[in-house]
Amino acid sequence: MALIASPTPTQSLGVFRRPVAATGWRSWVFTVDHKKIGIMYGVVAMFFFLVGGCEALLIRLQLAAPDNTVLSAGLYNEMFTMHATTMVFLFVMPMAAAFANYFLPLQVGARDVAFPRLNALSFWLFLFGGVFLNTSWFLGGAADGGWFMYSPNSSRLFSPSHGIDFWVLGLQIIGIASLVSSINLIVTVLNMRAPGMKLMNMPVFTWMVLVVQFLLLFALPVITVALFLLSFQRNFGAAFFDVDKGADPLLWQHLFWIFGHPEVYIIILPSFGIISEVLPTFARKPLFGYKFVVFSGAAIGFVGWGVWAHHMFASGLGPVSVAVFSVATMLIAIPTGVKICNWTLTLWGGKLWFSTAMMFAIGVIVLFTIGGLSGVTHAVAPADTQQTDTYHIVGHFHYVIVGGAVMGLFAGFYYWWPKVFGKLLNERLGKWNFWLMFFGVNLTFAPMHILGMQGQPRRMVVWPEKLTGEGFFNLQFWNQIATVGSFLIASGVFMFLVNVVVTAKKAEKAPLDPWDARTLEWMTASPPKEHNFDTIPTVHSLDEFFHRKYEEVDTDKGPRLVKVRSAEEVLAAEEAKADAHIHLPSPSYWPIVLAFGLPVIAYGVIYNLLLSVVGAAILLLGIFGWVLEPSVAEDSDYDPPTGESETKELSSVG
Amino acid sequence: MFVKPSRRRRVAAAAALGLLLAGCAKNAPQDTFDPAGSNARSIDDLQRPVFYVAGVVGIIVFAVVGYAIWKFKDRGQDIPEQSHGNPKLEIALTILPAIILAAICVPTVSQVFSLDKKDNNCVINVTGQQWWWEYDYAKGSECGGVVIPESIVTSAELVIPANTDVLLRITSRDVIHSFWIPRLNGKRDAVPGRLHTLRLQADQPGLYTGQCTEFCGLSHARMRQAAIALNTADFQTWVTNQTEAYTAPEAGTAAAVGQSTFIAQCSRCHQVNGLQDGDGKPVLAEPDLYVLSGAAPNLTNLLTRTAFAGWTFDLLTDECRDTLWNAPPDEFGALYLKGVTAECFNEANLREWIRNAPAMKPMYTDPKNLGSTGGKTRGMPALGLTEAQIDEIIAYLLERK
Amino acid sequence: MADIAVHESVTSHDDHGPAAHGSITGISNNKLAMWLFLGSECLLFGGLISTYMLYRGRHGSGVGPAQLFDIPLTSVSSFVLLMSSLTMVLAVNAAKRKDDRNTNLWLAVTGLLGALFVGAQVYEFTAFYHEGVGFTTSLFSSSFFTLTGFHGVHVSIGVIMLLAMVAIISRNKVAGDKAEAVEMIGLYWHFVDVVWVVIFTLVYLIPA
Amino acid sequence: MNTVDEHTEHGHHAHGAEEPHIPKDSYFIKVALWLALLTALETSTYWIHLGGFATPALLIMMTIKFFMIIMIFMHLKFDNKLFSLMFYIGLGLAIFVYCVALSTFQFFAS
Ligand code: HEA
Ligand code: HEA
Ligand code: HEC
Ligand code: CUA
Ligand SMILES: [Cu+2]
Repeated sequence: MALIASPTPTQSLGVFRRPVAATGWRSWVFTVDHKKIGIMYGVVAMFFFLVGGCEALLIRLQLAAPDNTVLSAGLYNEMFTMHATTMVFLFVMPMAAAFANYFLPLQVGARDVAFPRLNALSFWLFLFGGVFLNTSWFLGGAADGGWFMYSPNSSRLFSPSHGIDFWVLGLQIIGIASLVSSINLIVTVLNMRAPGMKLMNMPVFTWMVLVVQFLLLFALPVITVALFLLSFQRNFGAAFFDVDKGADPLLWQHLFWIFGHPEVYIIILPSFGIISEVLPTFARKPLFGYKFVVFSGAAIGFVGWGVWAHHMFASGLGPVSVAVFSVATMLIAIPTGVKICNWTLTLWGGKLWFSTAMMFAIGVIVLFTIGGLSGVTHAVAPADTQQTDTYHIVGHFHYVIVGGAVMGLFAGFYYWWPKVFGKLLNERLGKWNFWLMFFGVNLTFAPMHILGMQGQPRRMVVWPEKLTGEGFFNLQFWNQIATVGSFLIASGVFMFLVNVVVTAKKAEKAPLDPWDARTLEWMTASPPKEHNFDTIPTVHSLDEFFHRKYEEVDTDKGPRLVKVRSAEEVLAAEEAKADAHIHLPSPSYWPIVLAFGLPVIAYGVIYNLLLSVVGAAILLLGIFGWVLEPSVAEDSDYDPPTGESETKELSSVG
Repeated sequence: MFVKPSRRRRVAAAAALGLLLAGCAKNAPQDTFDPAGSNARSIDDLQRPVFYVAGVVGIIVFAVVGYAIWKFKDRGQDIPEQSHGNPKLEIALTILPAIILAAICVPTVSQVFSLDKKDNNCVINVTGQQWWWEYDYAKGSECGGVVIPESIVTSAELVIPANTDVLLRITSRDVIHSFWIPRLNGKRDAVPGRLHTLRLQADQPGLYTGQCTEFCGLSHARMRQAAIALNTADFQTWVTNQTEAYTAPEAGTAAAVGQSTFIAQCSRCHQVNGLQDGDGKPVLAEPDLYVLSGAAPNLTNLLTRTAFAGWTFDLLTDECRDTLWNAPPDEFGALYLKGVTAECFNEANLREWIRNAPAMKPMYTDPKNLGSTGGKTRGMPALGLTEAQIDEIIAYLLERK
Repeated sequence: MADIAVHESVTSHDDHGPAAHGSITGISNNKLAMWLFLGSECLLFGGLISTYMLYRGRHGSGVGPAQLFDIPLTSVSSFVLLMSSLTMVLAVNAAKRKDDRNTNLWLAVTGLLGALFVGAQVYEFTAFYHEGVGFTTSLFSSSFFTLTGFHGVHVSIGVIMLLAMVAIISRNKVAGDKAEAVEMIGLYWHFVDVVWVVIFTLVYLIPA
Repeated sequence: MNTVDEHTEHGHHAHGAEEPHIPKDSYFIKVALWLALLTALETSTYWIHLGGFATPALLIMMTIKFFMIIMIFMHLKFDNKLFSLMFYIGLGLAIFVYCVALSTFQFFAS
C-alpha cells in the first residue's frame, strides 16, 4: 500500500513519468487515441487474415487431389481448426473492431471513446491473445478439435497435446478483450453522441456496431463459461465432460452454440453496417427504409438468441426441440430479407457510381443472398440431417462470411481509406481486387454446395477416389475448381496488398470529400486531427454532413437539390468556431502492462503455475498503476489548460 | 477493361446458379439427391422444393439488382430525390418472405415428427468408436421375417434386409461420431452416454456407402461404413452364415499355425467366436485392457465383408469391387454372399494392415505417447510380425467366412 | 430503447465547451458501464448455475448435495452476506452526504462481513474435502465447486476493492467523484449478493 | 472522453437525471429487516417440511429478495431507466437461453 503515496498526479506509481511521446513507436505503444488503436487493430487483423488465408490455401491444396499427402491427418486437423479460429477471432472480429474504433466516435461526433485506456487494453489483449494462441504451432502442435471443439474429443484423453490448452486460454484472453471493448463502445454510443444526434439520427454503421456490441456483451460470458469448464477439466481434472462419470457431451454443444450463433451475426452485422453507408453514398440517395434497416438489425440481434440448436439437428435433441428450433431459424430470414430488399431499393432510382467500394457492396448483396438462402435450406431440419457436416454447410458459411462479411470489410477499406490515410486507394487495382475476389469466391464456394449434396463430408483430410462418381463433373472436378478459386481469392487479396503499397508511395493527397459522403466522420480533416472535431457538431438530421452541403434550391425546373457548399467550406465554418481547451486522454503504460500479464498467466497454467504467479503480479502492478494514474496528464493536453477546474481528474476507470 | 460490370455480374450469378443445378456427378455413391429408401426419399421430397424456392428467390433478387445496376447507373442524371423509403412497400416485402417461410415450416415440422417414429421389430445396436463402427444384432429381434437366433457382432458393413424398416440404436464408446448412409437417411450422432435412434430402409438390394460425419479425431476421414441390403432369402443366408459354429483350420496347414499366432498376437483384442486354445478353453478377447474405447472389431467372419478398418481399405480387388458395386439388384445378393473369393482377394491391403496398421491409417498407438491413456491405444498398433507369421495369419483369416 | 432519446433535448446546442463532452443521456459513463457489465455477468452465472442444475444429481454412488450441505451454517453465512448489502448501502449514502468518516466505517464493515462470508466458504470447502468430496470427485462436486468458487472469487475481489477504497479515501486520493466510486463498488457488491440469493435457494434449499 | 464529473458545473443537463432521489438510511434498514425476515422464512423450510409447496415457495421468496435488492439497494427503482434496460436484457436473455437449454435435457420434465 506504500505505492499509493505517489507525489504528483502526473506520475504513475510515483516512479515513472507518464509517456508523452507524440511520434515514434512510443506514440503507438502507449497511445489511447481511438484512431491509432483502430489502425493497429486493422494492421494486426490483416496480418492474421494472411495467416488464416495461407492455412486455407494449404487446406485447398491438400484437397485438390484424391488421397493427397500435402498435409498429414494430424496437421490437417490442426489446420482447419486454426484456420477457422484465426479467421473468426483474429481477423473478422478485430477488423470489425478496427472500423468500429476508428469510426464510431467520428460518426457520433465524439472526441474519443468513453474509456480510452480500456480501449488500449482491449487491443493489447487481442494482440497478445492472438500471438499466444499461435505460439502453439511451435510448442507441440496447435489445437486439433475443430473450431467448435466438441467434447469429449477435446478432453486431454483424446487430445493429449497442449494445442487445446492454448486454444482455450487464448480465446479466453481474446474474449476479455472483446467484452471490455463492447462495454466501452456501447457507452460511447449511448452517452457520447454529439448534441442533437438522436438514436434515430445515428448512421447505420453505428447502429449495427451497437447491436454487435450487445451481442458480444451477452454472448461472450457464455463461451467464457464453456472455456472455463473445459480448461478446468483439462488442467485441473474436473469432471465436466467425463462421460464415464455421467457427463452429457451435449452440454458443451449448447454452451458453444448459445455463443456461436450470436457470433455469426457478430461477424456479419459490421459489414451490413458498412455497406449501408457505402450504398447510399454511391447511389446519392439516403438509405431506403432507414428505420426498417435499423429495426431489422436489432431484430436479428434478438432472434439470433433463439436459434442456436440448429447446429445440433443431428445431435439427438428429440423431435420437439428440433421442430421448435427449425421454425425459429426460419424466422431470422425475415429481418435479413428486409435488409436485402432495402439495399436493393436504395440502388433503385439512384445515380449509381461504381467505385470499388460500391462494387464490393453490391457484391455483398449478391453473395450474401446466396449464402443466406442456403442457410434457409439448412433450417429445414430433416434436410439438414443430410446437409450437416458436409461441404454444403462449408459452402453456406463461406458465402455469408467471405461473400458477406469479408467483402463488406473490403468495401470499408476502399470507402474509408482516404479518411484514415489521406490518400485514395488506386481504383484500377481496386477493380482487379474486386473481380478476382468475386469470381474467386464463387469458384471456391459454389462447388462446395454441390460437393456436399453429393456426399463429401467436411473435416476430412482425404476424399477417396472410389467415391468421386463418374462423368466429367465428378467430385474431383469440383474439388479442383474450388482449389483454383481459392487461389483467385488469394490473388485478389494480393492486389489489395499491392494497392496499399502503391498508394502509400504516391504523393497525391485525396480530396477532403472524395465520395460526396453523407455522415459526420467526413466532416473532419483527412486524416482527422487528434481531437477529431475542432468543434463538436450539432446534429439536426440523419446524413448531417450531406444536408450541410446540399440544399433545396428553386430553379426554373422547380425545386432541386443543389450542392451549395463544398466539404472544405463546411469544415472551414466549423474550424472558425473551434473549441478551446480540448483535453484529450493521455497516453499510458498501464494498458499494455496489464494486458501482458494475461498471456504470462496462461503459459503458467500450461507449463508451471509459478509462472502464473509472476503473471498475476504483473497484472496487479498494471491494475495499481492504472487506478492511481489520472487519465489526463497535464503536459499532453491539446491546448494547455488555463484553469484548475478543467484539468481535474475525471474518471477513475477509463 | 471493365466496360460492363452489370452484364458480368449477371453472367456470374447465372453461372453460379447453373453450376448448382446442373453440376451433379453421375453415380456419386453418396448422392443425397439419389435416395434409395423411404426415409431418404421423404427428406428429398422436402428438400428439393425448398431448393427450388431458394433458387427462385435468388434469381428474383439478382434480377432486380442487375436491372437496377443497369438502369440507374450514373448517366449524368440529377441528384435523385432524397426519399427515405416507402413503408407500405417495406411491410409488403416483410410479409412476403414470412408467407413463403410459413409454407416451408409446415411440412418441415411434420417431417421431423414422422422421421422420428420408433415402432419397429428389427433393432440393430450401432456403436461408434475411434475409428470404426460396430453392429450388434440383438438375439431374438426379427428383421424382415428373419429371426436372429443369437447375437451377431460385426463391423464395417451393416447388413440389413431390403424393403424392411430397420431401427438403429446408436451410441458411442469414446467421442461423438455420426452415422450417415446418405441414400438411406440423414445423420444421427453417436454420443457416448446417450442412445439415439435412426430408421433405415432400402428399397432394393445393394450397397450404400456412408461416412462418419462428426469430427472424431485423427482418423475421422477414415471412418467409413456401408449398408448392405439383401433380399429376405439372402439375408436369411447371411444370418445363418454369421451364426455358424466355428470350424478350426485343419491341423498342419498354414492356417492352423496362423491360428496359434492369432491367439498369441491378436486375440487379446479381437474376438473370434468359438475359437479355442490348445487346452480347449474358449479364447476370449479383452480389448478393454489394451484399447481405449474398450473394443476391437470382431473378426469371426472377417472375409464376409468387402472392406475393413472403418470400411476404408478394400478386401476386394478393384475390379471385383466395381463389379459388386455396379451389380444389378437381383444379382447383388448372390455376389455379395460369395464373400472374398480367392481370385478377388486384395491381399496387399490386409497384409500391409497386419504388418503396420498405423502406417495405413493414422492412429494413436506409439507406446511413447500413451501417457494420458494409461498405455491403452486408440486404434491398432504395429505388432512387429515376421512376413511368415503374416502369411500364416492371412491363411487363417481367409477361412473366416 | 426509444426512451433513451428522452434526455437528449436537455443538451443545449450552443454548448461547445467541455460540457459538450457531457453525456447526451445525462447519465454517468462509469455507472452505465457497470450496469452493462452486470448484465453480462448474468449470463456468466446463469451458465454456471445451469451446469450445476444439470449435474447436481450426478455423483454416482458418492456423496450428493442432500448429505453434504450444512444448511444452518450456510444460512448464517448467507445472512452475513445479506447484511453486508445493508452496510454497503449505508456507505453509499454516507458518501453521497460527503461524510467520509461514516463512508469509511461502513465500507470497512462491509468488507469485514464479506471476508467473514469467504471464510465460511473456505471452511465449508475444507469440510467437504474431508468428507471425500473434492473438485474432481464427481460431476456434482466439480460443478458445485466451480459455481460457488466463482462466486467466492467475486466476493473476494469485492472485499479487496472495498478495503482499497477505504485506504484511498482515508488518504484522500480519490480520483474523480468519490460518491460515484463508492456507488460503483456498491453496485458490484449488491450484484454479488443477489447472485448468492439465487445460489442459496437453487443450490442449497431446493432439494435436488 | 471523460465526462463524469461535469454535473456540478453544468448542472443544467445533468441534474435530475444524474441525482435521483435516494431514500434515507432508515428506509434501507427497514428493507434489510424485510430481507432478513424472508431469509429466515427460507431457511425455515429446512426444518418445516412443506412438501410440494417448498420449491414454488422458495422460488417466490428468492424472486422477491432478488428484486428488492436490485430495485432498492441498487437504486434501479430511482435511477435512470436505461440502467434497468441494460440489466434486464442480460437477465432476461440468461433466463431464456438457459431454461431452453435445460429443457432440451428434459430438466423440467422430471
Ligand atoms: C456470417 C455468418 C453467418 C450468417 C449471417 C448466417 C446466416 C444464417 N445461417 Fe448460418 N452458419 C454460419 C455462419 C452464418 N450463418 C456458420 C459459420 C455455420 C457453420 C458453423 C460450423 O458448423 O462450423 C453456419 C451453419 C448454419 C446452420 C447449421 C448447419 C449444420 O451444421 O447442419 C444452419 C441451420 O439452420 C444455418 C442457418 C442460417 C440461416 C437460416 C441464416 C440466415 O440468417 C440467413 C438469412 C438470409 C437470407 C435468407 C437471404 C436474404 C433474404 C431474402 C432475399 C428474403 C427472402 C427469403 C426467403 C423467403 C427464404 N447456418
Ligand atoms: C471468418 C471466417 C472465415 C474465412 C474468411 C474463411 C476463408 C476461407 N476458407 Fe474457411 N473456414 C471457416 C471460416 C472462414 N474461412 C470456418 C469457421 C471453418 C470450419 C472449420 C472447422 O470445421 O472447424 C472453415 C473451414 C474451411 C474449409 C473446410 C475444411 C474442412 O472441413 O476440412 C475450407 C476448405 O476449402 C476452407 C477454405 C477457405 C478459403 C479458401 C478461404 C478464403 O476465402 C481465404 C482467402 C484468403 C487468402 C487466401 C489470404 C491471402 C493470402 C495471400 C495473398 C498470401 C500472399 C501474401 C503474403 C504471404 C504476404 N475453410
Ligand atoms: C491392441 C489391440 C489390437 C491387437 C493386438 C490387434 N488388433 Fe486388429 N484392430 C484393433 C483395433 C482397435 C482395430 C480397429 C481399427 C480401426 O479400424 O480404426 C483393429 C482392426 C483390425 C482389422 C479390421 C477389422 C474390421 O472389421 O474393420 C483387422 C483385419 C485386424 N485388426 C487384424 C488384426 C490381426 C490379424 C491382429 C494380430 C496379428 C490384430 N489385429 C491385433 C486392435 C488390435
Ligand atoms: Cu467418427 Cu468421425
Ligand atoms: Cu447458426
